[in-house]
Amino acid sequence: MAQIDLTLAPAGKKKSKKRSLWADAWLRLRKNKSAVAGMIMLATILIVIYSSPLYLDYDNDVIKPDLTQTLQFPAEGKLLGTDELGRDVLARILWGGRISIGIGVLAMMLSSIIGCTLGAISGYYGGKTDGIIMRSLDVFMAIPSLLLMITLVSIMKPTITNLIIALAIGSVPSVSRMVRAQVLYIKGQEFVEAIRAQGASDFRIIVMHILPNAISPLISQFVMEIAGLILAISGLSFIGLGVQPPDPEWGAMLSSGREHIRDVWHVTAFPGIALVLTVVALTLVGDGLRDALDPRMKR
Amino acid sequence: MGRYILKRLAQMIPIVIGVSIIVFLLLSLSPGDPAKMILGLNAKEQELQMMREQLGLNDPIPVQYFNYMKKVVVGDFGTSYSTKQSVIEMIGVRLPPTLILAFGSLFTILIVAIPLGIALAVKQNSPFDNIMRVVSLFFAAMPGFWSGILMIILFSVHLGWLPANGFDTPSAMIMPIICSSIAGWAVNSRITRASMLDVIRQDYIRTARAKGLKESIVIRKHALKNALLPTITSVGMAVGGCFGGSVIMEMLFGINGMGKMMIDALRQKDIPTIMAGVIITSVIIAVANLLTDLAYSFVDPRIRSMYARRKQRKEVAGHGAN
Amino acid sequence: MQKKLLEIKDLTIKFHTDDGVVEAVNKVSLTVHEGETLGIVGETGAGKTTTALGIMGLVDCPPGRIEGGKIMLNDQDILQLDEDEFRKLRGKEISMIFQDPMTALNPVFTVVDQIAEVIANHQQLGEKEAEQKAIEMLELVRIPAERAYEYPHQFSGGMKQRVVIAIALACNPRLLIADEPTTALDVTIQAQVLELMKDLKTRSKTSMMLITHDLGVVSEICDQVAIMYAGEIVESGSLEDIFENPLHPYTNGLFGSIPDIDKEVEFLSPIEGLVPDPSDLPKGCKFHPRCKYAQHLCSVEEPAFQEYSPGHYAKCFVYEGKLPAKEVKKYE
Amino acid sequence: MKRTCSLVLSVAISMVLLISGCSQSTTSQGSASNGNAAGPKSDISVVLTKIGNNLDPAEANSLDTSTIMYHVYDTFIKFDNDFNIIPGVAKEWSQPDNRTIEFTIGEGYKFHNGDPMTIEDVVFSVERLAKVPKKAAFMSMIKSVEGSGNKVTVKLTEPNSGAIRNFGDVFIVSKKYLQEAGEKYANAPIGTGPYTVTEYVPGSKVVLKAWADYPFDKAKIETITFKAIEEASAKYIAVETGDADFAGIGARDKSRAKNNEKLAYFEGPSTFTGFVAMNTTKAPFDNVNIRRAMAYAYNNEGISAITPGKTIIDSMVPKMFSTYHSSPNLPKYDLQKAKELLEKEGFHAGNPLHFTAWTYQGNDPELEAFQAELKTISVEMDIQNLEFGVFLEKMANKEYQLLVGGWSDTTGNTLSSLESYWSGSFGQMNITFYTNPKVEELYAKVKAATSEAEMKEAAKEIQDIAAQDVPMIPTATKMSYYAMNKNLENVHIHTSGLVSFRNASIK
Repeated sequence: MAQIDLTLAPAGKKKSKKRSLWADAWLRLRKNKSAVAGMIMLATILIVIYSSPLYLDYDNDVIKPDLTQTLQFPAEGKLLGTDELGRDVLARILWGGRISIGIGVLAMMLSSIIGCTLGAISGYYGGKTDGIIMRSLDVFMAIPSLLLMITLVSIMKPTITNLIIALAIGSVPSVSRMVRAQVLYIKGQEFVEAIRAQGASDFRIIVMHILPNAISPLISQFVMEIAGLILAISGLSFIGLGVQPPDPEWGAMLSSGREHIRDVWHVTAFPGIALVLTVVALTLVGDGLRDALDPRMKR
Repeated sequence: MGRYILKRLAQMIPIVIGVSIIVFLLLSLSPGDPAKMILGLNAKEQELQMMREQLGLNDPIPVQYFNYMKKVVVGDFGTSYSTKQSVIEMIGVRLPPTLILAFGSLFTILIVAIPLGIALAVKQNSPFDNIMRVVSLFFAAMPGFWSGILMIILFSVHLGWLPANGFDTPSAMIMPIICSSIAGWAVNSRITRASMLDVIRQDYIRTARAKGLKESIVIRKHALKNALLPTITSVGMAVGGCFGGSVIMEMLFGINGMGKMMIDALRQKDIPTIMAGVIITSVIIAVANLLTDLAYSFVDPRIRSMYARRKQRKEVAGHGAN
Repeated sequence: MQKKLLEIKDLTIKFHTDDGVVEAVNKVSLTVHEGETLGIVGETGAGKTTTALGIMGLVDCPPGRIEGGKIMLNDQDILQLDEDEFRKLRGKEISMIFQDPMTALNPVFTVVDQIAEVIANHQQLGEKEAEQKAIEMLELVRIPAERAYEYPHQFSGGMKQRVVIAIALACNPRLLIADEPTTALDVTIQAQVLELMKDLKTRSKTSMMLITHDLGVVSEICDQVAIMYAGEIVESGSLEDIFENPLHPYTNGLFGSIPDIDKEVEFLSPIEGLVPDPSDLPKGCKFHPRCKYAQHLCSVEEPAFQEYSPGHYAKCFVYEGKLPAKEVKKYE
Repeated sequence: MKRTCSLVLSVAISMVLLISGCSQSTTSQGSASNGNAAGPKSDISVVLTKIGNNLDPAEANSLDTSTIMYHVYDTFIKFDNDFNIIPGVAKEWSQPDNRTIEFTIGEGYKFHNGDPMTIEDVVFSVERLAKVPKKAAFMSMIKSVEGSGNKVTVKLTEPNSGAIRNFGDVFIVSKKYLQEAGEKYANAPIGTGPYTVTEYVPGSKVVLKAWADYPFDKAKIETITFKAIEEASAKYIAVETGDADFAGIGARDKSRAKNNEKLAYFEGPSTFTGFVAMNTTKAPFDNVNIRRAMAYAYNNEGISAITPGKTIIDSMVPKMFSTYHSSPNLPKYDLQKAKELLEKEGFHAGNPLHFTAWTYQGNDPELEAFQAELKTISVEMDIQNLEFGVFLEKMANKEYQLLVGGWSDTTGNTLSSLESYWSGSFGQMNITFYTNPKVEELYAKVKAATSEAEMKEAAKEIQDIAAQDVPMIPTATKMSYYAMNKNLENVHIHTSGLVSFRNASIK
C-alpha cells in the first residue's frame, strides 16, 4: 500500500485542504463497511433501549413479579420468556440495557474527565508534576482493574453512583496514560511552539489547542473502553457486587439465570446475547473511528 | 541491563507501598469492626476492648499501618480474622492455582493468538481471515463467565468430557484456562494481525523482499519480530487482566485460589487477608510488567539502548522543563 | 552501440482500490544499456516508483497488478518467471535503493546482519564469510567496520543510506535502481552519497536507473533521461537531448521551474495546476489541462510517442504535426 | 454443631445454604438401596459445599467441617434421626438434679497416635472450649467439669433442660497431643474416630483414610476424599459425571437425579428455618401493627414457590421438634388487612411507609418479590446488599430495620429456637431485640422444665405470643436432596445435616 499512498498523496492533500478533519473522518468512517454495520447495530440498540420508557412501565413491566408465570419459555406475549420471578425477560433486557450502557458511558465520561485532566497536566508540564502523577497512577495500575473495582465497590456500597465511581477509578490510570502520550506528542509539534510564542497561557494552550488535537485519536479508545466497562459491570454483577435488585442489569440477569440453565436456557442466553451484541457494536464503531480519526495510528 | 533490572525492582517498592497505603486506608475507614469479626457477636464489650487493644485497633491509623508494614517486611502477613489461619499459609495454598490459571491463560494466548494473527495477516481478506475476524469480534465481546457457563453445559453436562469444578487435575484446568483466555485470543490475534499488516507495509519489508529472500523468511524473520512489539505490550497488559479475571473464573469453576480468597475476605472485611492478597498480586503484576519490558527490549534494540541512555535522557528532559 | 540490459515495453500497472482503478503506469517503454545510467524524472505521483517496483516484481498485489507489457532483462521476459525464479534475480541481478533510508532498514537487526543476509541468500557462503563480506561492503561505503554491529537507529540518515547502498551492491547486481536516493538527506550529505554511488557504479560497471525529481542530480550522473508524467513517459532521450533541446511542454515546464544562476530571471515560472488525480486521469493528452499550448484535439485524442531525432522521443501533437506548428518555447 | 452457637455461625451456615441454593441439613432416610456391583472399589469422593481453613472441630465454622470431623473424632453423644440422644463415647447419661449432668464414658477408645483415651482427655475436651469464642455461650452454661473413673460430672450454672444436647457437639481430643501440637493442631487433627486425615488442602480438599488400628469395627471404605463445590448445579454435575460419589444437590436437579439410573436419590425435610426479622427497637418496626402488616403482606405461599423445594412454615420452631406449635395468631397473607393496619398507623399512598431491607447475598429474588408485593400497598422497601461483616455488625448494633435470613438447627434443642424471643440472647438468636416479660417468664419455665409436657405447654404459649407480636415472620424451610453413586450403601444422612460414611460400603 505504500506506493498507493505515494501515488495518492497529492490528491489526498488536495482533499484535506477542502474539508475539516471531522468531515474527512466522517467520510472515511462511512466508507468503512464494518464501522457502518457497527453504527447501525449501535444505533438500533440505543434507540430500542432508550425508547423503552415509551412503551414499558418500570413498576409494572420491569420489576413486578408474576409468581404464577415463573421461568416460562419464550412464547407469544413474552417473546423472550420470563425469569424466575415471572418477569418478562425482554422488558428487563431493554430496561437493563439503559442501566448497563448508562453506567458504562457515565463511568467513561467521569474517567475521561479525570484522565484528561491528569494526563494533560502530566504530559504538558512534565518534570516533577509528571513524575508525581504518573507514579500515583502506577500505584493504581499495580492492582488489576477488576480487583480494584471489586475492592472499591465492596468497601463502598454497591449503589449505581458508587459503581460508576469505582469503574471510573478503575479506568482512570489507563486513560490518563493514553492522554499523556498524546499530549506529549502534540506538545512536541511546531504549532504549539508557535502558539506559545504568541504568548498564550498554559491553560489556554492545553484546553484550546492541545486537548482538542489529543482527543480525536483517543475517542475510539474511549468508545472501546465503554465496551470494556460494560463487561466489567457484568462481571461485578456476576459476583453480586453490581447493580442491585430490583433494577435489571445484563450481567446480573445473566448470572441469576445460570442456576436454571439446564432447564431454561433463555434466562441466561438472551441477556448474554444482548451484552455481546452491544459490545461488538461498540468495538466495530471504535475500530472504525480509530481508522477514520487517526490515520497515524492506523493499523 | 542488570543495573536496569535492579533499578526497576527498586522502583517497585514505592508502588507496593502506595498500594498498601491506599488499601489499608480504604479498609480502615470503611465500616465494620474487626474485633467483632474475630470474636463473634456474643463477645462482651470487655473482650472486644481487649481484642482491639491486642490488634492495635485503638492506635491512630498511621501507627497501625506502620506496625502492619513492619511485620510485612519480615514476611509476616498476620493471621486471618475469619479463618484464624496464618495468611501466608493460606496464600501458599491459593496462589498456585491462580498462578497456573493466570499464566496458563497467558501461555495459551501466546500460542494461539500470535500464530493465528500471523496467519490472518498473511491471508488478509481471504474467507478464512474474514470469518475469523467476525468470530474473534464475538469472542472478545463475551464475558468470561458467560462463555464458561456455556462451556460447562456443553463439555461437562452434555458431553461429559471435562469436570465442571475444581482445578486439581489437568482435565479440570482446561476449561477455566480456556475461558479466561478466549477474549485474550481474540484481542491479541487482532492486534498481531493488525501490527503484522502494518509491518508488512513497511519499507524495510520491501527492502527484505528486494534482497530476494523467500517470503516465508521475510514474514518469519523480518516482519514477525517487529510485529510482536504491540503484541508483547498487549500480552503484558493481559497479565493484570488474567489476574483480575481469575476472580470470576475461580468463582465460576469453584477454584480455591487467590481471587476467591479475596472475595471471601472482602465480604468479611478480613483485613490481613485482603492486604496480603492485594500486596502479593501487585508484586506479581509489577514483576510481570518488568518481564514484559525486558521482553520488549530483548526484541527491540531501540528500547535496549534507551535503557542504557536513560540517565542522559532524563537530564535532557529536565532541561526542557526549565 | 552498447548491449541492451533492460528493455521495458508497454508496461502497464494498475491499482484496483475501493476508490476505483488507478492507472499508475501506462504503457511505459524504456531501455537501459549496459553500463549506462538512465534518469527517470517526474513529479511525485508520476509513477516512477511504481515502474521501479514493477521491475523488481514488488508491486503489492492486491491491489496492484501488472496488466500488460514486457520487462526484458538480458532478452528474457522476467514477467514470465515464476515467483521463485524472480526471487533469485532480486538482490543479485537487480537491486534497488529506496527513497527513505530512515525506514528502509529493519530496526531490530544489526546493519551487518542486514547486509550479510543478502550475501548469504545469493552466494553459497557460510555465516562467517557472509558477515566478513558484509563488513567489507560497509568499508566500501565508507562506514568503519567497528560500527558493523550497531543497529540502524544508531546511524544518521546518510549512513543509513550508505548501508542501503551496501545492501544493494553487495551481490554486484547488473542493474541498480535508485529511487530518489538522496531526497531524504541533507544537501551536504546528498552530494557525498551521489559521489559514492557514481564511484561505485563505475567501479562495478553496474547499469543504473536513477529515479528523481531533481534535474540537477540528473545532469550530474545520467547518460539517458526519461521524463514521466501521470504514469506515462512524455519524453526521452540522451542527457544532451533533454537538457539542450527539450521538446515536450512539460519538460520545458520542469526546466522553467528551477532557478538558474547563470540567467537573471525575475520570477521562476512553475507549471500551473496540479498533478491529476491518478484515479481520474484526463482524456486525451494527460498534460493538456496544464498545457499552455493545448487545443481541443489534445483533450480528445492521445498523442503518440514519436521519435523526433535519433534516440529522442516525445509525446506531443506539436511534433506529430497535428497541431499548428506553434514553436514550444524553451525554458519559458 | 449446636443451635446455641452464635448467630455468626448460624448465619454463616445459612449463607452458604442460600448462596449455593443447596441443602445441608437433612433427614434420616438411611442408606442407599441396592444396585448391581461395579467391581470392588473402596475409595469414594464426596462433594461438600465448603471445606474450612481449619480442621479443629471446636473452631470449625461449617456443617461440612463437622461432617468430615465426624469420621475422625467421636463426640460425647449423638442424635438419631428424630433428635433423640444416642450414645457417643458416653454410653450412659443422667441428670441427678436439674443442675448436674453425669456421663459414663465407654472403654477401649484410642487416639490415632496409639495413646488410649483417658478421662482426662474427655474433661479437657470440654474445658479447652473456654478459650474458643464461638463456644462462649455454651461455656457460660457450665460451672464445672470433673472426671473420675469412667464418669464425667458436669455442673451447670443454672437449671437448663437443653444443656445436655450441646454435648453432641463436643469432640473428644487428646490433651497431650493438642498441647504438644499447639497451633499446628488445626491442620493435623488426631481423634478417636475410624478415619485419619492423610491430606488436607485448606479450602478445597480433605482426604481421609480408614485407620488400620481402629479398636472397634473397621470402616469398609478405604479412603474418602472430600472436596468443595459451592455451585449447586456443579455438585450435581460432579455426581452425574462420576467425578464424585455423593453430593447434596439443588432442587433443580431433583428430577434429573431421580431419573438417572446410575444414581441413587434421597430427599427429606431439614431444620432450616427462613425468616424475615424486624428490629423491634427502631422505627417503624417498634410498632407491632406495622410488623403485623408486614406479616400480612408477606405472600409466603407465592414467594416460597420461587425456590423449588421450599415449604412454608408457621413457627420458628422446626416442625419435627416436639415443641412445635402452629399458632392461629400468626397473620396469613392478606393484603387488605395489611393495608388497613398501615392506614390505622397513618401510612397510605399519600404518606407511604419507607424503609430499608438488608440482605448479604447477591441477588435475592424472594426479597425482590416481597418488595414488589409491598409496592402494591404503597410501601417503599429499599433493598441494600451489605458485605457480610458489616451486615453482622450493623445487626448487632441494632442499626437495621428489616432483614431476611435463615438458620439451621442441628442439635434439636427447642431452647435455642425459642431463644429468638429471649432477652438473654440479644444479638445472637434474638436478632430483633424483642422483649416481652411474659415470654421471659415462660422461657425460664421451658429452660427449667423437668417434664416434656411442662416444656411443651410453655413453648406453645411463647409461640402464640410471638405469632401475635411477630418480631420475626417465619417464612419457609426447604427440602434437602442428595444424589449418590447407586453402589454406595449404608450412608447415614442425619437430620442434623451430618452425613456419615462410617458404616458405608461399596457394592
